[in-house]
Amino acid sequence: MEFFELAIGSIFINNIILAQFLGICPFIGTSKKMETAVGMSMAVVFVMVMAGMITWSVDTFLLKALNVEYLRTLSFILVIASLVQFVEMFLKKSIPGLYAGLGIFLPLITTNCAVMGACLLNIGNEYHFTKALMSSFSYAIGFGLALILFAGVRERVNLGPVPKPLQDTSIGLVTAGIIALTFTSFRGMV
Amino acid sequence: MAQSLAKEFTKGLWAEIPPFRLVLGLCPTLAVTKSVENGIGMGLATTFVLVFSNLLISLLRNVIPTKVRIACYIVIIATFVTIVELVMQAYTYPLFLKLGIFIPLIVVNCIVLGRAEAFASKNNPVMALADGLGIGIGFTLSLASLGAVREILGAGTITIWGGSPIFDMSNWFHPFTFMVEAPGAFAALGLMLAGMNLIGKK
Amino acid sequence: MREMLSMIVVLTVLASVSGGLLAAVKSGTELRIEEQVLKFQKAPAIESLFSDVTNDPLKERFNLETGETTIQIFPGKMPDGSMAVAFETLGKGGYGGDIGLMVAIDMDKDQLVGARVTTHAETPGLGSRAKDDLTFVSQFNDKSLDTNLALKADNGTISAISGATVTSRAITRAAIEAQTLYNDLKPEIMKQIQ
Amino acid sequence: MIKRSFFMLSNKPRLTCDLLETDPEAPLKMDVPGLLTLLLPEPIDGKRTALIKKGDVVEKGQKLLLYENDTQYAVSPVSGTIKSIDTFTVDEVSGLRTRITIEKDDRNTEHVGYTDMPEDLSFAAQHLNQLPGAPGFDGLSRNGIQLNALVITVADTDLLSTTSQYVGTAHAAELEKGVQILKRITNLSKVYLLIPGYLLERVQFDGVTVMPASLNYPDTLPALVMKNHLDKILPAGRTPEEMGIFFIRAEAVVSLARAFEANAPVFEKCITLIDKTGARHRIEAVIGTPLSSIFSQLGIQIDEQDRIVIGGAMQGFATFTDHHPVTPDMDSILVQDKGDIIPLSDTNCINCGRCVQICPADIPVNLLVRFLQTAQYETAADKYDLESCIDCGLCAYVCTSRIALSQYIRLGKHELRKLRIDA
Amino acid sequence: MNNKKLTVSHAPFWHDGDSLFKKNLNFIIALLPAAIFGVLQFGAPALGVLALSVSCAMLWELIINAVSKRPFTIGDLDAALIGLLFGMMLPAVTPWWLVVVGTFVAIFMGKMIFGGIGASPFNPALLGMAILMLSWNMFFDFDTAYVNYDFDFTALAPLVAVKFQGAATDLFPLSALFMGREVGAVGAVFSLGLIIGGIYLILRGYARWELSVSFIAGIVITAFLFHLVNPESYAGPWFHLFSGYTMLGAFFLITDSSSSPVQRIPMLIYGLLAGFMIILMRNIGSYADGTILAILLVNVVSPLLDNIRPTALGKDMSNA
Repeated sequence: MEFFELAIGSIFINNIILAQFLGICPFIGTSKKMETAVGMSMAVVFVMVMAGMITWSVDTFLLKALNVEYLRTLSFILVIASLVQFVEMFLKKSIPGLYAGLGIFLPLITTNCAVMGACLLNIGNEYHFTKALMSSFSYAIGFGLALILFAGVRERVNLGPVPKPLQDTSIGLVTAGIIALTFTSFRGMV
Repeated sequence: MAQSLAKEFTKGLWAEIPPFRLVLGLCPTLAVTKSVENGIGMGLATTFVLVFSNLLISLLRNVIPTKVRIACYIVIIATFVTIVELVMQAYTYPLFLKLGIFIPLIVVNCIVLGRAEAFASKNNPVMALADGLGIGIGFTLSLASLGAVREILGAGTITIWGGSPIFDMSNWFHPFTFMVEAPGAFAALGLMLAGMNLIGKK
Repeated sequence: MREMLSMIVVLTVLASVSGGLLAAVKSGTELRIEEQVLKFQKAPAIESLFSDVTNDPLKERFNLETGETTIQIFPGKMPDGSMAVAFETLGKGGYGGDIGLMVAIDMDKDQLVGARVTTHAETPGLGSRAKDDLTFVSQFNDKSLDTNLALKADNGTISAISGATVTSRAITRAAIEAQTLYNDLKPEIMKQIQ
Repeated sequence: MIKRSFFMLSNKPRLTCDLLETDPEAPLKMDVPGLLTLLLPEPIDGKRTALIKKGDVVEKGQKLLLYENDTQYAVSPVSGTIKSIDTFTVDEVSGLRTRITIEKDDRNTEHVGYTDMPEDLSFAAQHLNQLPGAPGFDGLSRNGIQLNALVITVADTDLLSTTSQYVGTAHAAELEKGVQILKRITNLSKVYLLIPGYLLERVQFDGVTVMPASLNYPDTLPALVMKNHLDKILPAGRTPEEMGIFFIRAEAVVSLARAFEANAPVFEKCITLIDKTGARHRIEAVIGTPLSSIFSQLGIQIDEQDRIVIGGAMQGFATFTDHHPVTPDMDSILVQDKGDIIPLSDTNCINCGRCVQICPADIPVNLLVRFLQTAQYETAADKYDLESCIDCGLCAYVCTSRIALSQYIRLGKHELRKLRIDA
Repeated sequence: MNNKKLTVSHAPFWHDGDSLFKKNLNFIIALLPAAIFGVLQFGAPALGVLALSVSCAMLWELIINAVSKRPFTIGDLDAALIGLLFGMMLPAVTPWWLVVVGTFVAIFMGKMIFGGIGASPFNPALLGMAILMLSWNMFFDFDTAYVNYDFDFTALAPLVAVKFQGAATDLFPLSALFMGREVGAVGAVFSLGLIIGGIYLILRGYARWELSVSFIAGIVITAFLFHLVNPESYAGPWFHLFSGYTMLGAFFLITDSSSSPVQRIPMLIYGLLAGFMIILMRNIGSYADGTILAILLVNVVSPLLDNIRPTALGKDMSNA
């Protein structure tokens, strides 16, 4: 039950993009076409879960053990960057099909603050391992859900006669705001 | 020299002002601009990191091997971010609490890494310094102005560094709280972006 | 080979310089950070809980070692002469991180004086109500220590903030932890206060 | 004009084709005017020498070719002199044509005809393609087409017109003869007769499979006939001929019989004309007669801003000029008063979905039009079924926003072809 | 040859004569019974709110058109309809400035910045309401709004009462709710009038029955399940159906064409989802009446749902 509430909460109520403002750049950048949105969502689910597990382990077994928590920012970003590199190399060699789909999104993920943010939140909450895993996964699903819904609406909006100054990013942000507004529907459900 | 230096500095204030012209670094922009104060704080923290990482990367640009340059940039940036984090914790603790997770996340702010890669690694330290300072101050100004719009409409007042509000219309104005909530952040930034587009590039 | 070597050398040098620099900054700011935390997070909560104490709990604070962690104890002399202590516990599982709860306990009556939220990073508008709106935390006022401080939904006695069950639960966790801590540490605290 | 009905739960207007009178009168014969106009489907090419020129004397029944080796030709319906050859625009999408104007003279040419009339496809394509009813033999003689069935349509494809129904039933005997000739020309034994149910008893002969046609528009369009009667789905972007099914008007078959009977080409085209009051006239005019001549003989006044629609209300085209000539495929003429014309608008699609409900090809028109309006033709074709459109025009008929949907679709197909050629 | 200038356009040359003006006019006509009832029940202030709302909405559209140098579009009555719907969702005692700001938000944010009618993926009136309710929640509290009124029925907002006091109340007989004997928004209380208007629209073909029916089904099914589990705290389906904005939503808000899907199956899913969300929000969420946000939420899903569609004629066939 607790896990269920955590999942619902992280996906809908405290959606990592729409309520916590993490990962806005890829959210705006990869939502113009549905295909890219789906690709990015999958890549994020993949990387976020792995990064969540690894950074949790690094934090617990390395930083806390050595009492150097102030190196958290530094070590996490290095872990994520090398993880992304490694995943990219691994996919390229072993699963070319998946690489073709996710490949172009992987480098973008290094600077996706949603990944780093989710890892920091896990540590901040002092979750144990399974919970950290669960929370990373839920955040990633929330990211994907918001991104895909947004891409659907955005495709429609961009086909319309949006006034010139508002075109593209500007109207995209307003639309995202309205989607964030609709997500307030879930308030209070857990 | 002086002219091009001035150019590098001022481009960050208008022609390439983030996040309006250079649509990067949106997360902190949206998250911390609930008030002018937070906006300025975040902007200055980012400026600090930008200036020093730009300077250092530019100094080391001939030493850093190309293959591991991104890793090196990340190490340098992360170091300055952690310094900011610690210093803010020690000296401006309430602000640090408000900005929360977005201080460590400066490390993944595309503006910082973007300037390092696109500018600092190709230019001399003085230029890099001017660029970092310009972009940083531009970013601070943007955050402050967005913060001002949201705070005025959303709260009816502007308060900086505690004390009594420097601007107050709450006696007749019913605060438009939408502006300080998450949806309002997106909408306000979107509309300001449209406003900037309307004014034009020069 | 040379390239490889230079890569390794540069990265190692950078990393060690960075580590050294950070360690230096860290040690330079450590004390100051502690002071700040005390001043901005704990002081307001303590002042609000111990509004009518006759001593200065902040000045008289002392540390207690329990297992691997250290907790700060703030003793307060209640107007009726009884002794109370306040200390902070962390409630795990909020959305935006731990929720800090300052709990004050009357040591003579073994009952809660009250509780205040100190730190949180919850969604604005909902979770933050726990801190600014005192109706939720005032449920802890004068509760006896054998009360089940869990949420009603978890068979306890505390009603959740409507629409913020997760936040409420994190706070009750902190309160329950305070109960256990107090029960474990009571003799030690008594010793220290004397 | 059929208005939206007051109650419309299903949102689908019932558009039914016009019925033929129980006792149809013979068509009113139009006089042959002094000046006739013929259209050739290709424009004048200044670099090539034309085979015909101004001042040439032509005989009745003479084949007029613009350039050597052309497959398209016109057949002069009168004897006379060529007065002019110029370029002519039919509408924007179909592009430029060549117009040949002939001044009739009084020479008696009753007996000009063919010396030899073999019953084969190449002769038909080279000489009989311009018969009234536009048989389209040239399309069949193209390489790579494997025919396996013929469909003779006694049902009209568009609303208002009763031309096919009239010719097919009034000249049933000639139709039967024509079918026999057609079978020999095409070497096909499988022949279907598409005919509205209520006319079945008027046309009875052997050797054909009768398909009772629905009177609901657009059920008589080839793609839907194939789907409903022949159990064949026309793949998007293909023509029925490419799929081996040859659609031919009853009038073309009748004309074929007459031509073989007379050993000479025939020129009298039957036309249904709807005037401004909605009254129906059935007329017979020689191919090449300018419409203005027909209007003056019938006493129909054409004013500025009126609209002359050739070929049906749903699928035809509006002509620029009332001098547009009668062509072999002109089944109907519709004259609309300027006051009756409902203007189109440039409002956005409001997603009401009426087009989607009515579309016989199940195209998501609401999405398609957004891509067409932003000129994303390839996406429109790949994902939003542009090429499945059968051009029935119903979406634009019901559009609440009054968007020129058919125009966008036709333009889209046109641009797509250009893109594909360039690629 | 003297050529007359003829009108040249493209096929088809017929149109069934329908237009945006007629569609919107019919929506407005269908809304009138409920609007008139609201004015009779809540008096002159209700009329004031409706009139101000309609006129402001039209005025804002006019001004925005003029400023952005686009053709004037108030002739299609869309702004009037948005204004009327918006006004009907407000309490009768709404302050004037709230109406002015709200219609601006609805017209500007909900419609004009996307490029006018049809271009917005959200229902403008709902968007205006949602933003207002987020900002000035206190003005939408029906219990305090009608404190100066003297009604001959329970002057409590039914949904709020049930949410906080449990469903075991007989303060709100169904017949009273059905006939509009309740406090609430000007145009949303008279369920009977809204149903009549809605059925008129459906019969006329301006609203799609799929949306209304599935929406009502979603509410009834979800509410029934909740009621089954705990009848003490969760009210039954009929109560939910005739209280709050439900009926206005079922016939006039969810049927807004720009923001809803057009294919049949997506429409059914869309309606069910909206109904489900509303009951979820009313029963376990933090809002008393979730209609507005729930419909806005499914607006977001609508473009995705529209991808469920039949294969077009001859699409993707082998060239056999």
